[in-house]
Amino acid sequence: MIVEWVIRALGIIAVLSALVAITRRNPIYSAVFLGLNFLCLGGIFTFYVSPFVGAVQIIVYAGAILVLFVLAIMILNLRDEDLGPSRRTVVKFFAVIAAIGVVWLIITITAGFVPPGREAGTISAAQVGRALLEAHVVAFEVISVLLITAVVGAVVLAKKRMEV
Amino acid sequence: MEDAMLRLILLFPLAGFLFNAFLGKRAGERVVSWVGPASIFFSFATGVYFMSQLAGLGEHGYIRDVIFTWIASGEVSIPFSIVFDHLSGWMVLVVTGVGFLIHVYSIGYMHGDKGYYRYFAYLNLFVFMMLVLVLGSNLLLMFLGWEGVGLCSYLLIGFWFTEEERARAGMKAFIVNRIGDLGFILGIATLLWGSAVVSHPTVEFSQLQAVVPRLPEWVVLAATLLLFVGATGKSAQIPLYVWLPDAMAGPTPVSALIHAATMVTAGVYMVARMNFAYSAAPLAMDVVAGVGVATAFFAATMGLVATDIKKVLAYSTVSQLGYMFVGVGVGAYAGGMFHLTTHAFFKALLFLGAGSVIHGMSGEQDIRKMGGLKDKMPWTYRVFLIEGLALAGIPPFAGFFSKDEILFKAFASGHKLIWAVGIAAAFMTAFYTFRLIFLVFYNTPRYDESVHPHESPPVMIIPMAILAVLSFIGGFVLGFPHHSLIEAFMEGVFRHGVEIHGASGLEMGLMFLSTIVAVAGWAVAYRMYVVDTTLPEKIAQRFKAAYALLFNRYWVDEIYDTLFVKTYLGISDGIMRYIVDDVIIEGFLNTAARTSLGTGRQLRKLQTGDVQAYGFAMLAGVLLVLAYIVWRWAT
Amino acid sequence: MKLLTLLIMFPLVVSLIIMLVPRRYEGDVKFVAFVAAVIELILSLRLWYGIPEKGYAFVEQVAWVPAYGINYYLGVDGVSILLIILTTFLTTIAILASFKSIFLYEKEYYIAFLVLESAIIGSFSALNLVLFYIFWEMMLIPMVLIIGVWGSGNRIYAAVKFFLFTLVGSLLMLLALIYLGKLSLAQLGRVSFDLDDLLRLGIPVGVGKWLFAAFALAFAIKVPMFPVHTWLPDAHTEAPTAGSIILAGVLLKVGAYGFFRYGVPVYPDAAGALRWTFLILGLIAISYGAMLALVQKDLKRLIAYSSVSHMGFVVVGLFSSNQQAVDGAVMQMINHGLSTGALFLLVGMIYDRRHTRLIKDFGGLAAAIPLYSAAFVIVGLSSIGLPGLNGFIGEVLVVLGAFREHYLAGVFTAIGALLAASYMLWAIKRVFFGPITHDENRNLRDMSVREWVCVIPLIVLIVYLGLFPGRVLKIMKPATKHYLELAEFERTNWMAEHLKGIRFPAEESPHEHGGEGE
Amino acid sequence: MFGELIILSAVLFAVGAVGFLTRRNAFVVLMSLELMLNAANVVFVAASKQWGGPEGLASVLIVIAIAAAEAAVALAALLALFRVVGTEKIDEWRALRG
Repeated sequence: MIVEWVIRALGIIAVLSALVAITRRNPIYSAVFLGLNFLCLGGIFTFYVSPFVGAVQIIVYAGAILVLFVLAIMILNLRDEDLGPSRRTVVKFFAVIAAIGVVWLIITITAGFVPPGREAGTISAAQVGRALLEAHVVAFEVISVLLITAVVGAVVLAKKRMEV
Repeated sequence: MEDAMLRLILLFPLAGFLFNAFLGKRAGERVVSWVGPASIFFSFATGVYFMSQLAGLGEHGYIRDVIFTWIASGEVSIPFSIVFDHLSGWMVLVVTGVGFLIHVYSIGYMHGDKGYYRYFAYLNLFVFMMLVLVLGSNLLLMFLGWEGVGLCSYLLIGFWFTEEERARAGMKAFIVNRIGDLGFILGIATLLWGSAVVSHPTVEFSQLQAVVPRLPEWVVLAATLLLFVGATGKSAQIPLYVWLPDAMAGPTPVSALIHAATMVTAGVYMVARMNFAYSAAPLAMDVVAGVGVATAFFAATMGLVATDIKKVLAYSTVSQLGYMFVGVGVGAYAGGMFHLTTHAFFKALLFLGAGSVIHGMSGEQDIRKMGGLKDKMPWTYRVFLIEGLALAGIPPFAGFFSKDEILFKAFASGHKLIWAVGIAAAFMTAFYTFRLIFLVFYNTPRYDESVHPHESPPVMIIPMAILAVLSFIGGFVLGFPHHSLIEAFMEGVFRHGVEIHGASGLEMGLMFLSTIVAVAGWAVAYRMYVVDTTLPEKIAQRFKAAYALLFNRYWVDEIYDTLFVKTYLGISDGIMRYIVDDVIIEGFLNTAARTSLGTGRQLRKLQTGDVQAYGFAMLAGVLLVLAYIVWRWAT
Repeated sequence: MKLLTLLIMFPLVVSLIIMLVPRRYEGDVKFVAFVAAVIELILSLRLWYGIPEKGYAFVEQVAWVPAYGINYYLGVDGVSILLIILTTFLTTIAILASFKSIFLYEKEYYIAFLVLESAIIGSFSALNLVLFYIFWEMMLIPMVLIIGVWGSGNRIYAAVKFFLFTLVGSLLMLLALIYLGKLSLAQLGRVSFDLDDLLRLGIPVGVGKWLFAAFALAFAIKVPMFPVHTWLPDAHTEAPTAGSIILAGVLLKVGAYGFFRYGVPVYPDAAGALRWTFLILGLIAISYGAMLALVQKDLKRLIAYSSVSHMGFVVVGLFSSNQQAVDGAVMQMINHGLSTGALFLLVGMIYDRRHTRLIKDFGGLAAAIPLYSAAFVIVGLSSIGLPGLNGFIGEVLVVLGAFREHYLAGVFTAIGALLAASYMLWAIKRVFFGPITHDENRNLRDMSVREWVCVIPLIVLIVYLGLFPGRVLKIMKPATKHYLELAEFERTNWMAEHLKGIRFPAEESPHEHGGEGE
Repeated sequence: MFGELIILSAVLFAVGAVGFLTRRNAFVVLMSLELMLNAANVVFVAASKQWGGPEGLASVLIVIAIAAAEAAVALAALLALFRVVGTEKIDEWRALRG
């Protein structure tokens, strides 16, 4: 039972950190709180079903992507951001309304829906590995291609305009 | 009786046309002047030969020659076949005879003209087309000749096409003829499908003769009236006569041949050929007679004041044609044909005479600028006098007998009013004929010194002399009352005709009366134009309005022009520019094009370039889908 | 041997060969094209001796896409033979006529013509609806190129307009065609577009009307019929001489042929129901075309509007219920092809010399160039239907046929012939007669030998067909009779009805049915 | 437990969406994008637990890989854009206006 309470706590922290992340004026602070959010989710995954995936989440998201963000922000050494003209409030208001609407709709749709099948225990890394490399090997290969192109793309984009 | 030689009558003028048209330019004037008249003469000779053959065949005899099947579609089959019977034989002789004389005359008249070969080519083509019209054994073949003749008159009127006026006159003649032909083709259609119901679709004259009595009244009436519309177009009767006065723009021999002797009589010939149909529809007969006498009177009035020598003769032709239609209209078909023949003689002669006057006066046509040519051109004067007497209807000349025949038959068959109007017209005819003679040949010359009239060369005088003899003896030889050769000759063809017999005493009385009227006309003209030349001015002043009305030909041309030509042009122009092509159809297309362009431009504004706006649109989309699922799932 | 396939493929092969000719020798490509056209003409004359008494001749049938019932099914009957020969004849003359007037992209020009010719022959001989549709579309592309590339003035506008008009029509036809496939699947168990299968389909009247309307619109745009004709004047004024000859001479006939082969026979009852609307549209086209022709300033536009009027005769003929009218319609198609083709040829000649088509720029040409004027007057008279020349035969048969249909129809058709005389004669007067107003006209040179070679065969045919149409009428007889049997128009004969009740006057002795006629 | 996780993911997604739509700073926008992706992962994990199959987790891995690739390219583009346009305010990038 403790596990459920831990997961619920981590969930709440995740939501709060996400809220703080999107409201900070200074991008570095929002990056840090985003990192916290990733950690909480990693925790949820490990306690809930698969420590392997939780670890991957923490390593890749918190470790790699977040660092990338922080790096980019520091390269551009941005000042604090003024929160901009009022014109945005109208859009903000509608965006919030729309977001709340989506949440409410999802909840009503999934309320009381208990999926069939029995609840599994923790799923080991081997099982995940076998699923990836046997059943969905095609997806696995495609992802590798995607990653390569992303790397090349990033290098080309960020390169200074040298006369070639 | 079948005889394949009959087609020679047609082939000669056709050969003449082809030779002149294609080889004429190289062959030179000499050869052309031989080939042209020769082809007509040979045709005339074959005509005489066949006439002798015909005499042996009795009243209903005819010579037929089926050359080939022209149009065959479904059950309608129209052969290209020619029939030489009493009526068409007579017409062939008239056409080729007068035609030949006029061809000879033209050698002199057209001497030295650049388009000499072209002139003779058209003239030969005209005679060919006229013969097709006359000899054709069915209405459609007659229609072929009908329009072919119209074409030749178009070409010949506009012969000197370099002058704007003459080209316009040619076009006007052809279009007015076409209006008439519209009625003609509809008449053919009525008869064709009428006979289809009764027996089998045909327009052959022989078969129509049997079919028409079996057709109901209104079909025959409709057909005959429609055909008569065609006749008014071709023979220049009341509604469609406007083209004839302008047709004088053509060379004079053309006016003599086409607009006096042959083409314009086609309408009379058609009515005579369809006598069985017309006698089956008495109302149509009355219409024909009525229009005829109205035209006769109306044209005669215009003739009184015309100043151009050829215009006077043109109105006189229209008026005499009116008489012929009165003749056939009252059922005196033989009388009508008789007047047609004599008219061919003396009217052609009048035109040739006028031609030689114009030739002598080197192109001057206004009679007010002529005078005293009696001694300058003696032969022309003598010939002109003879035919003047014939036209006016002074006995013993031809005109008297034929015109009197018609008036007598009109009176005897009960058309009293028609007879009265006819007599009045006869008086006017006599008056304007002698007015013309006195103005041209008598008292002091009114032309200026530069002009020195000279007598025409013999090649023109001889044919005129022959025609003068014909118009002198023609009268009593062909149609002496009670034993007229022409009536007996055409008895077979007109067996359906209405038999009119009047007491001979009545006939003598009427003849005497019309002589007095003619002499009165001569006296009045003599008094006004020889004795006291100021009289015409005084009368013109006193009856100013009447004079203006007549002089401007009742403004008929102007009325037609504004009423039909301008409005028709206006409508077409209106349609073209405003209503349909530019506004409705094009407009519809352009608006369709513009609207699609407009909507495209509006939609472009949606792409604001703001990434978050796109994000918002996507979110809104998700929202809607989810809402739909909830709504769908909730119900 | 497969004559029809040969006829269709031969021009394509030659155009391939022309494609290989390097730019340097572009000058003598026109001779190759001309020789090919002449050979094609001789081949097509072979058709003249195989005229079927019943059904089709030179039939070729090869399964192409059997699953969808599309097979390469060719065959010709009397009418299509005449139209094919007209096509090859006019193409030969068109190519000969463009020797001296086309100097830009000559290779592509002659390729376009040869492809156009094979497409037209294909559409006249196709007996499978889809094959017909393919050739129908294939015709469009070269024609648009001819107008768009070698035209004059705002040719792009004219080409685009022509293309859009025809395309819209044929797309609707495509839809109807697909629905027809569905129907044939439902009724025959398999999808088949062969004409003889389509004729067996029992098409319900309700939907049949819509299908026929779609087909009819496509054909009506091509004919062109009254409301949808505005592309024709633009296309003609901007097309080069040879383009106009083929466009007016043959392309318009494909539209009318469409009605004759796939329009009315496939939807007999729908056509029967809509018959009077098309008759009236045809009548309007006749007088409307004539009226507008009267006020045109440009000679080519005048001839274009006169084509609208003449094709109005064809439509009236096709939708009347008697043999004479249909014969007249087919005759009018051929005559119109000859006389309008000749007219465009002649106008093209003075356009090459004076580079203007406006009537007011001419005047008194007869004095300057007599032979040319004589040719123009003869052709002009044939186009207004002077008896003795070819135009008359078609017109008189349609007038008689329409009159039998209803006397008003007869009257309006005859009025059309009268209006025709007015605009043509007025145009001839303004262009040829009267004094020479512009001195450029004074020293125009008369027709060269090459131009004479183009014109003489046309004039000879015009005069020959005018006097001896018997041969041609006999050829088309089985085809037109077959068309009437399929069309099942109710045989109205207003005269018969009127005469039924009335007792005739005294019965004459049975009239001697003498040996007249044949 | 499954229901609560779904709610969590919905809320996370909403927060991400709000961040994406309202903030003018390009980086925060990208971060909220990552948030939305994580919301999706949460659902995958919950589903994998419930259906007991490893496929859910496999797809989580794939999503993470994609997110990484996407972040890399996005940031590179951001840097290039910053150099060209001079600002990272997202609403100034109007070049692609219609």
